[in-house]
Amino acid sequence: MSGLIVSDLSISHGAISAVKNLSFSVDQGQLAAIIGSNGAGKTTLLRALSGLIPVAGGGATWKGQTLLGRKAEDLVRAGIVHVSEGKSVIPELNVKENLALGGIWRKDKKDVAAATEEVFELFPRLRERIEQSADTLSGGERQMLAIGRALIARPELLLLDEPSLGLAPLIIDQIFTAINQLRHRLGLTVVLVEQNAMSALKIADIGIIINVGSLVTSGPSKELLADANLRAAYLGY
Amino acid sequence: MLILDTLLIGLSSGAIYALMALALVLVWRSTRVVNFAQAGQAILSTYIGYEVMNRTHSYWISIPFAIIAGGAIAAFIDAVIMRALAKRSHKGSVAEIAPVIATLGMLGLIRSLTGAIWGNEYLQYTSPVSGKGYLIGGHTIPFSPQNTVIVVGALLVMGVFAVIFKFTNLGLALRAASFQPEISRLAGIRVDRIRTIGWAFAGSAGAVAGALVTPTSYLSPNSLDLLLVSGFVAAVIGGLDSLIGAVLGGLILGVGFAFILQYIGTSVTFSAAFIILIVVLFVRPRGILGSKVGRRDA
Amino acid sequence: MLVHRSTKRGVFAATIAAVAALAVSALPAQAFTPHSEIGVTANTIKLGITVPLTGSAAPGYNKVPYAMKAYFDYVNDNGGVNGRKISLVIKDDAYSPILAKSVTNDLILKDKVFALVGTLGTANNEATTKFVNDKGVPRLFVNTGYSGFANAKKYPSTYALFPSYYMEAKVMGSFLAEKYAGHKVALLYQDDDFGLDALAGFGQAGTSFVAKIPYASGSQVDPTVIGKWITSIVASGADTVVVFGVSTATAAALGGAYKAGLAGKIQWILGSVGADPTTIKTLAPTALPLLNGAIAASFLPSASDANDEYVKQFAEINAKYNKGATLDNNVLVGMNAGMLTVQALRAAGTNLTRAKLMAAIESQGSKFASAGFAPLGWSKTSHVGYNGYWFGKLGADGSQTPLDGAGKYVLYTTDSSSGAVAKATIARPAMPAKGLPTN
Amino acid sequence: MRKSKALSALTFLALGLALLGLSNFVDELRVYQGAQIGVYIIAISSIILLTGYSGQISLGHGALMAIGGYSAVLSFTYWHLPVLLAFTVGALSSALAGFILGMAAARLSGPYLAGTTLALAVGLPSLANQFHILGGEQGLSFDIGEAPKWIADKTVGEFTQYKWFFWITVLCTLVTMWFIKNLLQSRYGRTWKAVRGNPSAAALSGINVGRSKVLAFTVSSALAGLAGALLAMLLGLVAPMAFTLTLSFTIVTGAVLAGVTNLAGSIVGALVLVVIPELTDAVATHLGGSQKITANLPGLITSVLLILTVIFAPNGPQLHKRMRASKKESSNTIK
Repeated sequence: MSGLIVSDLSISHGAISAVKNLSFSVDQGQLAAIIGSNGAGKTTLLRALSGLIPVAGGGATWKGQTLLGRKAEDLVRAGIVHVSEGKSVIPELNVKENLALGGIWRKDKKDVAAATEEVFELFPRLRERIEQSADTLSGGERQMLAIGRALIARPELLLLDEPSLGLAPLIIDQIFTAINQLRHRLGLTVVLVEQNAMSALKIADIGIIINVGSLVTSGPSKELLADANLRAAYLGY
Repeated sequence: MLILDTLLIGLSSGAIYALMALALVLVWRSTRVVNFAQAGQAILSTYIGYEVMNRTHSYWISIPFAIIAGGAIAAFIDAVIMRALAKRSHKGSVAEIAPVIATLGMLGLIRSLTGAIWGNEYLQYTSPVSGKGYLIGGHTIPFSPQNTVIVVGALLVMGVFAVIFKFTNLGLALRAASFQPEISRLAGIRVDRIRTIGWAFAGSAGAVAGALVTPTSYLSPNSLDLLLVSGFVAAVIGGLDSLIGAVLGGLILGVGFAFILQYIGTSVTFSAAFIILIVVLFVRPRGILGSKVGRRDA
Repeated sequence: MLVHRSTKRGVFAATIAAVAALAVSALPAQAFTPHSEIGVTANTIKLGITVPLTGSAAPGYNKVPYAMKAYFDYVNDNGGVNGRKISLVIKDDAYSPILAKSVTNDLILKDKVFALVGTLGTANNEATTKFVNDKGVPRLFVNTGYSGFANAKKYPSTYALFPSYYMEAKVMGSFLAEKYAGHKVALLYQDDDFGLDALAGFGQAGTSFVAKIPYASGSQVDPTVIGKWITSIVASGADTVVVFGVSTATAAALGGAYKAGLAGKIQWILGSVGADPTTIKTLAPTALPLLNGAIAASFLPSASDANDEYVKQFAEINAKYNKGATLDNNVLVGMNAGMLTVQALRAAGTNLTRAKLMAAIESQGSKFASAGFAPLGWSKTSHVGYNGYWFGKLGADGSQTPLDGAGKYVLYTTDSSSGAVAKATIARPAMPAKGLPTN
Repeated sequence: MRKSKALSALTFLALGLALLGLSNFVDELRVYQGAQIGVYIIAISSIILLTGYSGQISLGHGALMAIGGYSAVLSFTYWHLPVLLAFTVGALSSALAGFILGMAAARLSGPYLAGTTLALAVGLPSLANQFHILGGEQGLSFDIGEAPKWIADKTVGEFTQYKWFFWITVLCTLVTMWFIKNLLQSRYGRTWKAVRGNPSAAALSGINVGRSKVLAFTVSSALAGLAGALLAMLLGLVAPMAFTLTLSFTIVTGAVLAGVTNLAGSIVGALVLVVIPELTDAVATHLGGSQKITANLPGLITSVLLILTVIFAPNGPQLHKRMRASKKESSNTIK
């Protein structure tokens, strides 16, 4: 079943082209890991897919509908939710308010309450810290809060940018386990951008490796993990 | 007696500064812009209130019209000018002063516009509430029913917006959008629209200020000029982010000003606000209620 | 490297821009007038005036130039001056000396006016003095009462019209001594040359005050400042208050006194600058009960005096030529200066030059017909205009009646130094027929 | 590097001589306006240095100009200093005030700094009322006299006082521009750029960010002081009314019109400030209409222009060009 299809996509920052003729596809329900070193264009790609920046050329569709030229806030309403890099929470607000933001635009308030409850079950620590302001949370808790807020929007396609950034290995494991559980339970399609290739590919169905804005290769994550050349060149171990 | 009178003078003019400071804080909270056009917008909405009063012969009926007009003017400025500005000059060293310049330009534009329409004459926008001080034990105190209206107005504006910010989704969206516009967009908030609403709120608050304050003097394209500076100073004293701070800042400025004039002399009139501001900022560089990240104290 | 290259480009751009700037500058400002005197042709005379048309000082005063222009238009429609029509270039200085300086440059160098008439403001006139002197441009009937401008040595081409603030204070001092001996008098004054001129005058007259309250110009709109005035007045125990301020300050003082419940408890005595009842009425309607019964100094007849021949004639011209402006003291000031200007131009003869204009004022000016009750003092050695005031009681309707009853004007005259104050009766030249001078 | 320095020195010299020469052939009004432009160039440069190069904001430069103006006039009148020395005193006094203000500014962030400088612009000039020696509201007059005979005799036509003003202003402006240009190429200039670009990175690389900002404020104030002294010369007086809030706003406006990161743009900004009122006045007179409209039309047009500029060319026309150029260069390096 066709989910996310990116074809021939190019994105530029001024005169610098950050993503060049990139093509890949992710089926519905799949978890795709996009792997690449710092500056490979991963974040730029996600920002374009979620409507934050314009593209220079090419196409991107979700379930047959184009993603391009639409506003970020409209894409959220269409089920495409982006958790941006660096603990996407609002430090000036408390935990409760940060979560409330995720469902602020939704009409079905009953379901918002239900979704919030689910988030608390998934991340019990958030319930403990509910009145605390977000800037007092630890890095892992912030990441939980950011993902939790995204879930309250009841996404179909979740775009996660570097959830492991700056976290301790133990916390990374927790977060990744949670992501894996989630997508199985909710049938989410997830695009996970990561530098931490091993952890990501372990839970991913497919892997997409990019370098300096261009596709290096893509395929089932097990195959990628098995390819010794790739491991040496891009996966970093 | 003199001390008490001076205090009352300070409180009644402080309430006026507070109202203007509230409007500035509202714009700052929703868009991180210091709106120098605020006094001008308040003038324009008051002129509209004046026109309504001329037709309906009622001060009270004119106030809601002025408030709506104030909101509409502000929303227009944000949607047409500030939005274009944010798109085009969000980066670089101009980013910080571009909004300042744009709002200064708006101030000039509104002044010239009101001058071109209504002339530079002084007009009367009068309140039926008496401006004569209360008589207490044979002594007329320098605090009148109209001053009471102004103080109540300031507290009401502060209260209404504190409730909106603290307890409603709209308030939550306003705060989120001002602190982290991009994350807010990714949470599904229509940030552009929310900012415009924030401006409209501020415009309405400014309109309340104009409508309540003008009856104590008169209406002309320049009649709220003094409030431009004192309102801003009051807002800065209060910490820019806090509604309570704006009111406190206004009162501190008013009372401080009154005491300086009474006990130091009138020759420091224009320097007094500067002196008070320096003293406050020396002790608290972010104002009395401004905190490091500009938090949610309503 | 990058830094270096861009600065070089910057210098280049700067050079181009600077040369372009001068190229623009080099364009001639205006074609040269083929007459022997600047601003005069066979059938036109060009005059200029600077006044605040915008900004906080504009209200009231912005009526003066248009009233003057209305009078000139009236004269032009009746044949002009020696066959020449008068045009008046009006420039807004927003009451800023910087702007006054640059618009005066425009008037003299670009518009090439023959003379300046009725330029307003003490500091503004000061700022342009050096240039006006250097160019020898006549500056007639300046709209300020600062005594300095009557100094013919320092301001050789400037002619004062209003009695000075110094004279006013002296006259008021002797009036107070005569009618309010034993009263406790407080003084509210503007803290600049306007007020200081008056303070010096009161000092000369030996007037003593129970309180002297200065205010900074522009601060009179602040409620805190007004509050301070009133507490000071009450604290001093004054029963009589003299106000030497602009209209907005007078209105603010009266309004503040009303709010403090002082109505009927204080006798107000208002200096001429801020005593236009029409303006005060618009500024502070609540002050009306206090205005009623206040005493004001004046040198022109009251605009409400429909029996005065000057007021009557000016009202007629105003109705026809001034687009429905209400007749008030500011309109009178504008028309009166206009009429004096026409007489000065006529007196200078058909071969009009700046030197002849100034000579004409010095030799014949004291005989010109004008609405003012005091005589005009222009001579070879003095550039003093009017030198006296009468005192009238204001009514709630904005009228001003002499203290001894309608039509019974008593004039107090004096000078800007140690001379005595004398009481005189009014001896004013008659209004020329139809308001058209025939001198 | 040395060769180019000599070259640009020559450019400045040639420019100066060309301007002085031209002054003999243009209308007196234009000469005065030329001097006005010079004053604005210096004042705008002071803002550009502060905002464009060091990332600080000031709405109170009018007050610093007042300090410069008053000090110059006082030292000229009471110490009988030669004019140029009096101007130097003005610049130095203003620099001292700027140093103190800069220390305070280093503690304050954006809007708080804007608020403080705004209050300063309103509060400081009227302090003149406090001290008798400053002449109160009326101010002090300032007449530098006519040009020396040995200069006046060697030029074409009448050597008016305005022409003398122009010559002095041209001299001061060129010296100032030369000074700033070299300053920006020096260590300090590079430091400011680093701080503006990324304060935390600059701090990490060992730059004392606070000191760098205070220095920028001090230099900027010195320039404002010089501009204030020159303005006092043009006006022939110093008075609180000459240094209003409007003046502070005007020069910030000029800096924005100039493109606030572009020193050469200050010429454009200054030119616009002088030309616009003239043009709008002409338009207003031409269109006629009621006095309400003619009186307010210039303000209306200027405001609209200001808003349009800040929206459509916030960095001034020059910077767009440079940005394009630098983009090209940076894309080259990536390849």
